[in-house]
Amino acid sequence: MSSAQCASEYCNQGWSEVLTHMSPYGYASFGVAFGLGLSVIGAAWGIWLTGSSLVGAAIKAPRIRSKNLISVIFCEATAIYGVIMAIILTNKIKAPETSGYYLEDGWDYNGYYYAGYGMFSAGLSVGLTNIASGISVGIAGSSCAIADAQDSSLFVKILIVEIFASALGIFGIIVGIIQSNACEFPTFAISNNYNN
Amino acid sequence: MATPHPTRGTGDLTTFNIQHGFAEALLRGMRSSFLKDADYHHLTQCETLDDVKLNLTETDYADVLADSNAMSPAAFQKVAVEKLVCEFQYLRTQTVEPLSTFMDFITFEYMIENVMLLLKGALGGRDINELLEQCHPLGMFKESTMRSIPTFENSARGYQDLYQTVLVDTPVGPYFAQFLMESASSRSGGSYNVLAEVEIEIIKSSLIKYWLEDFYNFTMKLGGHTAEIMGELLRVRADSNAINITLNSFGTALNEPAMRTSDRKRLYPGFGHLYPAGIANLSDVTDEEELGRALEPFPQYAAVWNIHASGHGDKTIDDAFYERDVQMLELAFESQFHFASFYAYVKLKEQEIRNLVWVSECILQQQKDEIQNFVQVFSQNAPWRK
Amino acid sequence: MAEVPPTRMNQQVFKLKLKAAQGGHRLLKKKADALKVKFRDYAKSIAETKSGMANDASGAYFSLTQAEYAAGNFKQKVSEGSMTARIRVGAGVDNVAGVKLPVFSKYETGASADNQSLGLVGGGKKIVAVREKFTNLLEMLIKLASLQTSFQTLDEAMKVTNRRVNALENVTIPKIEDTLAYIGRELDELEREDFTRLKLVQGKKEEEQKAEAKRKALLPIAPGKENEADITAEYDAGDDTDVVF
Amino acid sequence: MEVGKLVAVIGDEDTVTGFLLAGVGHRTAQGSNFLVVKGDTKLQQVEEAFKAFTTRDDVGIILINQHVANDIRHVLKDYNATIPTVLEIPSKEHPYDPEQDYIMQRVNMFLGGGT
Repeated sequence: MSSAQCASEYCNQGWSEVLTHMSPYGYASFGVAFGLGLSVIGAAWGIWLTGSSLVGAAIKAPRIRSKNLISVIFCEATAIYGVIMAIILTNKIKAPETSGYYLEDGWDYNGYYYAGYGMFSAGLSVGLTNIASGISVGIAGSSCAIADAQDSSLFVKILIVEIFASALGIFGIIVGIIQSNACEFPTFAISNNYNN
Repeated sequence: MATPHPTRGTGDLTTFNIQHGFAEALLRGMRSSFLKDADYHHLTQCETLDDVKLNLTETDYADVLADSNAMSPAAFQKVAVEKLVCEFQYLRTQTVEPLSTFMDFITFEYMIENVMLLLKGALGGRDINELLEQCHPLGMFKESTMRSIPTFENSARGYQDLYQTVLVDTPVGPYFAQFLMESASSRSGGSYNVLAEVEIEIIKSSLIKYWLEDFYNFTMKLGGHTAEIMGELLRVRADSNAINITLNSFGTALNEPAMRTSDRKRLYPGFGHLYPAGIANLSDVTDEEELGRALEPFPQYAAVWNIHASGHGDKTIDDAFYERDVQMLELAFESQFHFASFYAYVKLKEQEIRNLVWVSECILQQQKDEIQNFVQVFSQNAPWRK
Repeated sequence: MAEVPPTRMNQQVFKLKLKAAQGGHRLLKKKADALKVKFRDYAKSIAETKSGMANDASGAYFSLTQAEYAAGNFKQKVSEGSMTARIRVGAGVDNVAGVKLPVFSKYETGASADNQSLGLVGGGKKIVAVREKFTNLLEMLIKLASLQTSFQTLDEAMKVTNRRVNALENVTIPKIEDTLAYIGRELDELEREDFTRLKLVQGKKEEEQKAEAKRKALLPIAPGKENEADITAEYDAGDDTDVVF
Repeated sequence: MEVGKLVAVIGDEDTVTGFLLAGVGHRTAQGSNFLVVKGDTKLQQVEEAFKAFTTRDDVGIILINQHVANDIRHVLKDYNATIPTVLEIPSKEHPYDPEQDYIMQRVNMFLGGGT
C-alpha cells in the first residue's frame, strides 16, 4: 500500500480493509437492504414485464384482465418474500446491552461476525433468487397474458410454468431462513459472564 | 445510403417489454382477428356475396362492414385494407423508438408504390384526386407533398425540381436519390431521361431493392432476436424477389443480353441466401432451364422451383412462395420479444385480405372449383402443421 | 282504277304487267329465302358464339382474379400512361345474295406490348396468362362483331326484300288483277249492251215484220223472205246461258 | 393514318384492364379509346363517351359491358348505324344474360319463331 497516498491513520488501505473493518451490524443491515431491495427490484421488473403485456393484450381481450392479475400477484409474492426475510433479519439484529464506545472484553467475536456475515448472505440469497424469480415470473406472465388472450385454455398451463418460476423465490427464502437461523447477535460479553 | 442508426437496441428477453411490451401485446391481441378455419369453411360454402357479408359479420370485420354497404370483392378489399391501416396506425402511435422507425420502414414499401403511381399518373395527365384515391392508404405521407408530385412539368428541369424539392423530403427520397445516381452513372443524361424512359415497373423494382437493403441494414443494426428473425424474413424476401425477377424477365426486353447485366442484375438485392454466388449465377440465366440449374445448389429454393418445373397445374411458383412466406411469417409472428411480428402481422393480414378477395371473387364468378386455392393464415390444416 | 280506260289495249298492257309482277315476285321470294337461310345461319352462329363468348369471358375474368391474387393490385397501373393500340380491326366486305356484309378481321400493328414488366416481382406469369386469355376473347369478339354486323345488315336487307315481296304479293299484283278484272267486266258490259240493243232492234223488227206479214198475208207471199226468218230464229234466249252477269 | 380501326371499350375496371392487357388501348393527346365505369361515374359521362366513340371514324368496334349498356339503353336504341358495331359483353360481376341483349332478342325471336 502506498503510504504516500494515504498518510492519515484513518485512511483505508483498499477494499479488503473496508470489508474486514466493516461492523457485523453493517453487514447484517446490508443483508436486510439487499434482501428487500433486490426482491423488490425483481418483483417490479416482473410486474413491468407482465403488466405491459397484460394491459396491451387486454385491449383486444378484456376478459383476461382480472384473471391475469394472478401473474402480477406472483411477481408481488417475490417482493413479499423479500419483506418477510427483511423482517426476520431485522428482528435478529439486536443492539449490544453494554454501554460505552468499545465492546466489552470477552465479547463473543465469533458469534458476532458469524451473525453479521450470515445475515448478509441470507439477504443476498433471498435478493438474488428473487430477482431471478421475479424476472422469470414476469416473462412467463407476459406470455401467459398474451396466450390467454388468444386461447383461454392455455391460461392454466402457463400458470403452472409461472408457479415453477415463483418457486425459485421460495427456494431462496427457505435457504435464507436456514442461513439466518443460526445467526444470533451477542448482546453482552461471554467472558464477563464467566468472570462474574 | 444512410440507414438510420437505431438510438437504442430492441432489448432482449428481460428488457424488451420495458419499451415495447405494450405495443407487442396489443399486436398479439389482434391475432384473434385473423379468420379461423371455421370462418374460411363457412365463407367457401357461400352462394352469394350477401352470404359472404353475413358470414363476415360474425368475424372481426363486423364493425367495419356494418358501416359500409360494400357488396363487391373490391369493396370488401377496400374496407379490409382500411381496417388494417387503421389498426397499423393505432399500433404505430403506441410505439417508441426504435420500433416506430421499424414500423415506418414497413410503410415505405407502400410509399414507393404510391409515388410511382403518382409519377406515372402525372405522365399520363391524370386527375390528382383520382390518383390519390388509388394510393395505398398505408403509404400515405403528407397530403400536400403527395399533391405536389404530379404538378411538375413534364421536362428535364421539372423532374430535377421534383426530386430536389419534393421527393427529397419524403422518407423514400434517399432511394430515389440512389436510383437516379446509379442510373446517371451508367448512362448519360439527367433524371428526366430516367423517369421518362425507364419503365415504371423497373424503377419500382429498383426502389424496392434499395428499400429492402436499407431495411435489412437497419434490422441488422437493431440486433438481437429482431435481427435474427426479421433478417431471415428479409433474406428470403430478397431471394424470392431475385428469382421472380429472373423468371418474369423471360420474354421481355430485360432478358436481352445487353440488358441482362446492365439492368436486370441491378434489380437483384445485395443480400440474402443467394447473395453473392447465387445472384451471380442468376444474372447469366436466359431461360427456365438455366434458372432451375442456378437454383440447384440452394435446397430451399430448389424445392420451390421443382413445384414450378414439375408443372403442377394448380400450383404455380407464386403459390409456392406465398405458402413459404405464410409459414415463415406465422412462425415469426408466434415468437415473442422482437419486431418481426409487426412486419409479419401486416403481411399476414394482407394475405388474409387477398384470400377474402379470392373467395368472394370465386363466388361472384361462380368458380367453385377454384375456391380452395388460397393460402390460409393460421390454419390448423396447413401442410406444415401436419 | 277508274282512270284506266277499259279498252282491249289496256287489258293487254295490264296482262303483261301482271306477268312481270309475278315474275318479280317469284325472284324476290327466292332471294328472301336465300337471305333467310343465310340469316338463320348467322343467327345460329351468333347464338353459339355468344354463349361460347360468355364462357370465355368468365374464364378471362377469372384469370384476372388469379393474377391479382398473385401480383397484387396492378389494375390501376395498366390504365396509366399513354399507349398505342397493338390490335386493330381491318374491315372487309362479304357478298351474300347481292347484299354487302362488312367483315372485321384482327390486325396486329406489331407494336411492342405495353407494361411488359408488370408483375416483375411476382405474378408475372399469371399476367401473361391474362394477356393470352383476353387476346383470345378479343379475337372471338371481333368474329362476333362481324357476325353481328352481318346479322344486322342481313336483317335490314331481308326486311327490305320481304317488304318488296309483300308489296308485290299484297298490293301490286292484286291491284293489277283488279284492274284486269275491271277491264274484262267493262268489256263484257259493253258487249251485253250491244246485245240488248240488238235484241231491241230485232224485236222492233219482228213486230214490224209481223205487221208486214199480216199485211202480206193479205198479199201474196214474196219469194226469198223465208231466209230472213231463219237467221233471226237462231237468236234464241236459251242459247245465251253461258254469259252470266 | 394508321391501318385498321380501333376497338373501343366501355366497361368496369376489370374489363378495361383485361382488354388493355390484350393490347387494344390507344391513348393520345386527343383522348383514349376506353372508359372505365366506376361506381361514381356519372351516366352522362358514359353517354357522352358512347356518343363520342360512335361518331369517331377510327373506331370499328365498341365493346360495352352489358350492365353499362343497360344503363344507357335509351342511347343504344337510338343508335342504328352498323359501323362502329356495338357489342355487348358480360362483365365479371354480371354474367352474360342473353335476354337483355338486343341482338340476342332478335336472334332468339327469329330462331324461336322460325323453327
